[in-house]
Amino acid sequence: MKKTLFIQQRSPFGSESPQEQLDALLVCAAFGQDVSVLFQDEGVWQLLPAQSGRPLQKRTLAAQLQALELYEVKALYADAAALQARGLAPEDLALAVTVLDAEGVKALLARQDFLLRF
Amino acid sequence: MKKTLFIQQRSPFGSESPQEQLDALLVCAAFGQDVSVLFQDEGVWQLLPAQSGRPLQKRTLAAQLQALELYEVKALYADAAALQARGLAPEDLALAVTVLDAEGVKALLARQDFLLRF
Amino acid sequence: MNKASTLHILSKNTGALTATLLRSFSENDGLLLTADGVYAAFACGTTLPVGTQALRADVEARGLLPNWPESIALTDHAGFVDLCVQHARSLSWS
Amino acid sequence: MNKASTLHILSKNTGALTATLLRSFSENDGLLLTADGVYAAFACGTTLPVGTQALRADVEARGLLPNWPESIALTDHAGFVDLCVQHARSLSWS
Amino acid sequence: MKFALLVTAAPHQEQAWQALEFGRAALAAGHTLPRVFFYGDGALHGNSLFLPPQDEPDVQKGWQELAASHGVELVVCIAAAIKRGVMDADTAEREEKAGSNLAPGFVISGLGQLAEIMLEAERMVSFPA
Amino acid sequence: MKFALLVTAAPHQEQAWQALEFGRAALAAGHTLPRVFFYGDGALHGNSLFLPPQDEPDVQKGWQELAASHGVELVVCIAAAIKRGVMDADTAEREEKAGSNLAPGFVISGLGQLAEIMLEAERMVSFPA
Repeated sequence: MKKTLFIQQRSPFGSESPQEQLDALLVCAAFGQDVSVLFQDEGVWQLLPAQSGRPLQKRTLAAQLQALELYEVKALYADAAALQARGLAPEDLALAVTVLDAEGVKALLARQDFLLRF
Repeated sequence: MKKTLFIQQRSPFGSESPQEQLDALLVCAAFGQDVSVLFQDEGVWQLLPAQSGRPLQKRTLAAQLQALELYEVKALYADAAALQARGLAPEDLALAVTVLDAEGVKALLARQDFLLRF
Repeated sequence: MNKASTLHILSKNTGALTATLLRSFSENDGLLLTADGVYAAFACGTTLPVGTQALRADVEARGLLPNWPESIALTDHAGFVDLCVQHARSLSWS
Repeated sequence: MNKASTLHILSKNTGALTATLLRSFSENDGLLLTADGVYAAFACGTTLPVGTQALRADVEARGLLPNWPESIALTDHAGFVDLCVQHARSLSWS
Repeated sequence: MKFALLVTAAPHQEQAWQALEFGRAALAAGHTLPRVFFYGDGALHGNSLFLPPQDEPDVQKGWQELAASHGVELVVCIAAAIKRGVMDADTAEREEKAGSNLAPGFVISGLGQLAEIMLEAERMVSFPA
Repeated sequence: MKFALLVTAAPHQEQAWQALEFGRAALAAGHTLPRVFFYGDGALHGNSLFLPPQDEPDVQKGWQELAASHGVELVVCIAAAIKRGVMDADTAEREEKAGSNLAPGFVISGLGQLAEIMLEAERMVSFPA
């Protein structure tokens, strides 16, 4: 079973990347890959509660992230340094993620067949 | 006479912006605007000597910047902080630019009708 | 409301960009945070100028309203247009 | 040449990106600088891993050859392919 | 007050949407907006074959409506357009391409159209990517 | 070794050119490259109305040559393509658009084509913007 890690590095509304990466992840999961997600750098802004695409007439990425559990995607991680640099505590987040330090990030990368960060 | 400052903020080959900004500047000059250029942030990499688009089969932006003088565009500035952060000294540069500190940058902006940085 | 001043419009959030903006910012200039620029309100160690404003829709969409600093007023596109009229020129940072 | 290692490919030059890459870099991993990533060789206060390589064409085009650090070997696209074969996976940073 | 807008953001980027909202607000406040210049990735605004994601606003249609209601000229830079696959019928014919894809309401022209509007405009606001 | 490439950079970006050079080098070294998947702004690779700047290489043509010489499949993601103004004839007809602009040698399909090639590939290299 191929293991693929999707690294979400961008803020939720600044570009199409987060949505396009999530779409790719769901299809990879449907094709039987063992997928996981790491929120890193600006990507941790995707984890804030109370997001809504409505004021911008956009789809709400955060709502779709909430649905990941329904698709059996339970391996969700966040980079501790990214959270700390933005003053975010794990209990502030809308999603249950495992917070990883640098050693944890390295170990996570080393377990994968494929790494995507775009 | 309208005064327009073009702020070159990006590296020479990383995107189309530097070339497109230069093209816009030349046309604005041809239409009688009083144009000047400020190299800031990653834009100061445009000033290195020995650049050549040849290995990448691209046009050489630096060669076109050299030609600015022919078009009577003589108001060329570089942000001192940008040079310093990249270890570049004014004498390393391929173009004769006036180096500005923060006060100089502020004064330059305040003299313009239009400011472009893209 | 200074006729000789610049309205700075910040629409990205990188430390280097904000730093250069702040170094280029004159006393009577204005700052408007839009798009991802609204995250700059939470950048550790950065103090934004007094009078900075932000687009409400962009703050709200990103879930930043609950912790939004009172010192940064929220506005809309009509307010954005007014700011452009009040300042002599605008400069978009991205 | 470590079968379990990652080839990191850096193609942009921002301090934050390089910092996150270096924090995510394991001992036997490889680093290839391409496109604007080659400027990272000149970032003040940053030490790149031993064995880092860079694409020669990208270094040359940018006028960086005269001052290029000897510690960073130059390669071409054939070398890039070989690096991908030697490492178990690749990760593109941009 | 007379405004000019320069849009270098691609149509699916947030700044492109903001440019349209700004244009609407400026006209609603009684300002004039004779011309919007689409440059860089902004040239993609002129592509007629583009569909916005479902339930999301159609930026191109928004501009076409302002062009119709307020006579706003929508000028796409020719050099930027050609590099990004946007062509009017004349260019398509000259380059022997099978068809053209310039959206109604948009015109393709040179950078002179930007320089010219800057001479007239009291304010220029730029919407970069 | 069996490679798959994912290109999310737009054709006028340096990384797009690098993806092509990488593909050529991989094939020259005797590796196989069954499929390249164009996603995000990379979908613009499939636009037939695109012309590169004078004297600069034509990335699209380069891929078409590799498709012809080595059977490399050039798959453009349909969702990304539609958002960015790239349409094959079927989609253009369904959406009642005047024409299509998909370049010869490219096919439009879904993300399943990416997931599928990942199951086969020993290495995947990504070329983001």
